[in-house]
Amino acid sequence: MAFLLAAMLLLAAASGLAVVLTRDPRRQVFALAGNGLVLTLLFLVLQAPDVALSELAVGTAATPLLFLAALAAVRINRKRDAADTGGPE
Amino acid sequence: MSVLPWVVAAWLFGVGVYGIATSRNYIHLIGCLSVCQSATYVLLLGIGYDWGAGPPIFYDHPPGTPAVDPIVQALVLTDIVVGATVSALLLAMALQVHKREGTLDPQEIKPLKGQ
Amino acid sequence: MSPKLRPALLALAALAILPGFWRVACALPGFGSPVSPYGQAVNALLPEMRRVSNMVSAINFDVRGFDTIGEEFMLLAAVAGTVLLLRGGRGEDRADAGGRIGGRAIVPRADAVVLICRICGPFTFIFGVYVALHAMATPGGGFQGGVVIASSLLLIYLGEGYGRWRQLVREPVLDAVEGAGALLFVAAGLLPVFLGLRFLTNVLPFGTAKDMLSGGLMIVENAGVTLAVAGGFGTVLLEFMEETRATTSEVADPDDGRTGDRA
Amino acid sequence: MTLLDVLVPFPVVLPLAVGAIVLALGERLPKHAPEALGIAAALAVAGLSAVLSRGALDAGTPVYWFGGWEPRPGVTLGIAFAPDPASAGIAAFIGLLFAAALVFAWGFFDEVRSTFNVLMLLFLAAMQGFCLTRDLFNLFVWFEVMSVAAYALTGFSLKRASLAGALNFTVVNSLGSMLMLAGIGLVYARAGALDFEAVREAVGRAGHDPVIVGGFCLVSVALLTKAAILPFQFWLADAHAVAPSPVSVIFSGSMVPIGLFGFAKIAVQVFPGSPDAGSILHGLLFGVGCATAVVGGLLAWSQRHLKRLLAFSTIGHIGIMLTGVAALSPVGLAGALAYLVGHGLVKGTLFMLVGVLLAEKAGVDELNLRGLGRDIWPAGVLTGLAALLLGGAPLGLLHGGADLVSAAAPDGLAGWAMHLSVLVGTALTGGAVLRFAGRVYLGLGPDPGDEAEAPTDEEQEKADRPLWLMLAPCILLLGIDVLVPADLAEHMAARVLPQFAHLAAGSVAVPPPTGWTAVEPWLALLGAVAVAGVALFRDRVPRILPAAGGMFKPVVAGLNRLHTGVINDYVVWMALGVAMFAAWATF
Repeated sequence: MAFLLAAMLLLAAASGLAVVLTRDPRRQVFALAGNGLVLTLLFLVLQAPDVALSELAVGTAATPLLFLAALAAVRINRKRDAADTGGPE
Repeated sequence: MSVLPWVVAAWLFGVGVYGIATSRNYIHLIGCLSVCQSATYVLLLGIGYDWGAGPPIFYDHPPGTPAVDPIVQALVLTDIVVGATVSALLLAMALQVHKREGTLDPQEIKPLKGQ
Repeated sequence: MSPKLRPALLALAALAILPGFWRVACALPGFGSPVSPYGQAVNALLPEMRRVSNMVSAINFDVRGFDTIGEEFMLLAAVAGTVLLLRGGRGEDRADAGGRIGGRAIVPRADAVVLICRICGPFTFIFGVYVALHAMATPGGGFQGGVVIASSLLLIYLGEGYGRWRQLVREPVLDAVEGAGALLFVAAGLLPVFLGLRFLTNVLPFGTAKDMLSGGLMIVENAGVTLAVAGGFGTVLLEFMEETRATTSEVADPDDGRTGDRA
Repeated sequence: MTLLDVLVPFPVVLPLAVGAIVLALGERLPKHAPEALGIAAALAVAGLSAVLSRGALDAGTPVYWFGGWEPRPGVTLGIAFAPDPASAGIAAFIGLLFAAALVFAWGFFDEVRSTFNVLMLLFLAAMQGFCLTRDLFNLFVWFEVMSVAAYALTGFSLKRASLAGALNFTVVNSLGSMLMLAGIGLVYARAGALDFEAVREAVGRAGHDPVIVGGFCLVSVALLTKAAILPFQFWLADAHAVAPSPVSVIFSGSMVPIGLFGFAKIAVQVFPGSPDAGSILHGLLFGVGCATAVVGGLLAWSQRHLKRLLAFSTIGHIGIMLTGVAALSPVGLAGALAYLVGHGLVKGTLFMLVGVLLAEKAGVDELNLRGLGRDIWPAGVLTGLAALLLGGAPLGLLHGGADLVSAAAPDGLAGWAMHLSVLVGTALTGGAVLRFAGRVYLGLGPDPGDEAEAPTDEEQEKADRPLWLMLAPCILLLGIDVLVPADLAEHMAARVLPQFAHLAAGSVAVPPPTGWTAVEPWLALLGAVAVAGVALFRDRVPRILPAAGGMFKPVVAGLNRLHTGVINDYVVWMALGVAMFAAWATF
């Protein structure tokens, strides 16, 4: 149990670092979802199934979805601007 | 092992702050902020953990079985809502900034002209 | 501040914080040996007092139910804020087409995707309701269930396309569901006040442990949270999806040569 | 259960319920119904809290356990509200300020209909909960609700400046909230409780304990970030300068000050037993308060954008309040609380007057508006009066508070440092507003000619609102501040504070006035008038005066340059601020 816990904690630390170091937001979304998944598992090991379920719904699904929607909207804006100014950005 | 969770929590917060301080894209920055937020989850759940105790749900185990601290879990549930709501608000702001300014770089979007 | 100075100052700050952090870390009760009399008292007293088996739900809806009211209204504030910040569009000037990216048309959905979404959508919805309903006995509850229900609305979007989705999922309805959920929670708190008791006192019969309908007033509060979260997250998802739509003016533009999204 | 007990949850529950109803009915309500409901709810909340405050004064502080979860032997289970006279009094003042701001905003937000009113109602409820609660995590919850509503309101106008300001505000304050939660976690790890009373006992038992000190530092950082104390103040000017005026009224008048109020409450109700927390408060934060007062004054003085000017002046005044709290004397604490209310009344008025300019003249830039305010002279009269009050005029509640803060100054060098920084902060902020009023409403000062364009975007707020409707709440707030006799603050200090700070009744004695207390307000006022006069009549005063002022220019310019508006920088400053706490606590 101790080994599993330590491994999950270190994995959480690493996946948090990965989110920060993934500077391209489009890739970062996946790092973020991965981080959410790691945290979900960590919370399960920490005997917190309620929190794990929340993190699964919010951290792994809802929040990354919002990020994806925001990124899509940003790309559409960019396209629109490019059309307005008559050239790519 | 006995200090590992605290170290991990501090690490997550520190790494997130480093990401925010060096970020050149607001959407990336919001992702870093949620890393900081996850530090508080780890800290709180770590505080309530008990070796050898089960989850604080007495469905399969009868009441009286050793269980971890349910208070911190309730706090973390609220905390997760906080994280999600703040992320949604920030993303909405970032979107609008991009619509108006065509950029997401915090160093180009300033409250005052000519700063 | 120059880009190089920032990490340097951060490192300096970290250096100054480190000794203090280490002292705190060493002084904290070692990991895995909690001392909280509060948590142990809840574990010892609540199953008997409230006949529920999920202690986290018992705390969220009864012992510290007042926090959860605050949490619900925090969500309400965030949703109102997102609506305020993303105002505009909301279906009025949104075209039926998706915005296109870099001249690339969005590929029409395959029939298989539609089929999968049509099957998964209702299933997800029911799963959300299930998670919400079993709050008192097993892990889960109104919050988690509400988020899952809101996500199932998104599957309708993927399956049915934008036009149908807008017909099915309407903003005023979501607002009403969200507001009504929050009101239900407040009403649950006020009921005991009319009976001369403290706000949020659990006055309904507790039922039997491990039963779906155990916990008395908590069931009502849980239902309120489910509605508020489903309505709230639904609105936020809707608002963000709106942002990814092209505007009517763009589609009307003949040069825009629309293809793609067949919705 | 007495009738008073029944009322305790309603300052929070009432606006929440009205907010949910407005949201659920949405567009189905008649046109002005959300606004009318909002004003009615705010007034009702002000009345309820005032009744609670009065009742607690007569019958002792009631403790209201939600859900009937009274403490059991050895363990506190539930959440309690404890509306002591001071907390409920502050809550009543907040209700009044909201009512005034909502009247001022009548017709402002037609564009977004009910959404604005829903947010304001939740904002109000959250502040009430924040003031009345007796539970650490419940405090955090209301703190967060307050923040979330504030973040969204800041970005309302969707212009570049307001979105950038809102982003900075949100990121900095969210980081603060996370630190607060971490701090609460540390306290919980040691005390095993969240109720103020229970934690206070545990803190007293723990003595010198790094965990408790760490928790105190983290919670303090969050509250002082909200209160915009150096070096956590960077977000404030960006956010206040761009929020819609009715929202700025609430921000400067109540949100920022109650950050400090929350800090004071935590310090005296939760951590009085920790010697290390006391040393941080009395040592580090005393100095930080003095520095904040001076820096806020200098920065306010150097602005030409009135909203930014007022924003920085708020920082200066919060610094003065912090010195009152950090003096660790009941008198100083009482002074800070009276100052908080007086400052909120005056500053709220000033932000409404800014709104009048934005609606009528489409701008708030001092140089661009020179002489243009003559036709709305009633606003000019009110601005001048508010400037004098801010500058220390010995009149009303604000002055009463300042007097008590000054009376709490410690002996020796530290005391003189405090007097001097309070004096400088007061004179500079009052002088800056006075200068603005002279230039805009009287057309004084040299003609700037075609001087560089204003450094901000074009801004205008909804114009077709009647002037009298906007000025009426200004007159009300300013009138309350002026008409409160100055000795009321003293009187209240003795009666209200014991329940707030857990002191024996009658133990708060206000020291007799010294020569200095009689002179100080006049000195500050003289300074304010002189500072404004030198700026406006540069050509007609002896050359030496503007030259002497010019010596500070590099310092002020340097301070202004630090406010880059870039969130990356602000986060670094925040980390340095935390490091400052850590270093003080460790070494």
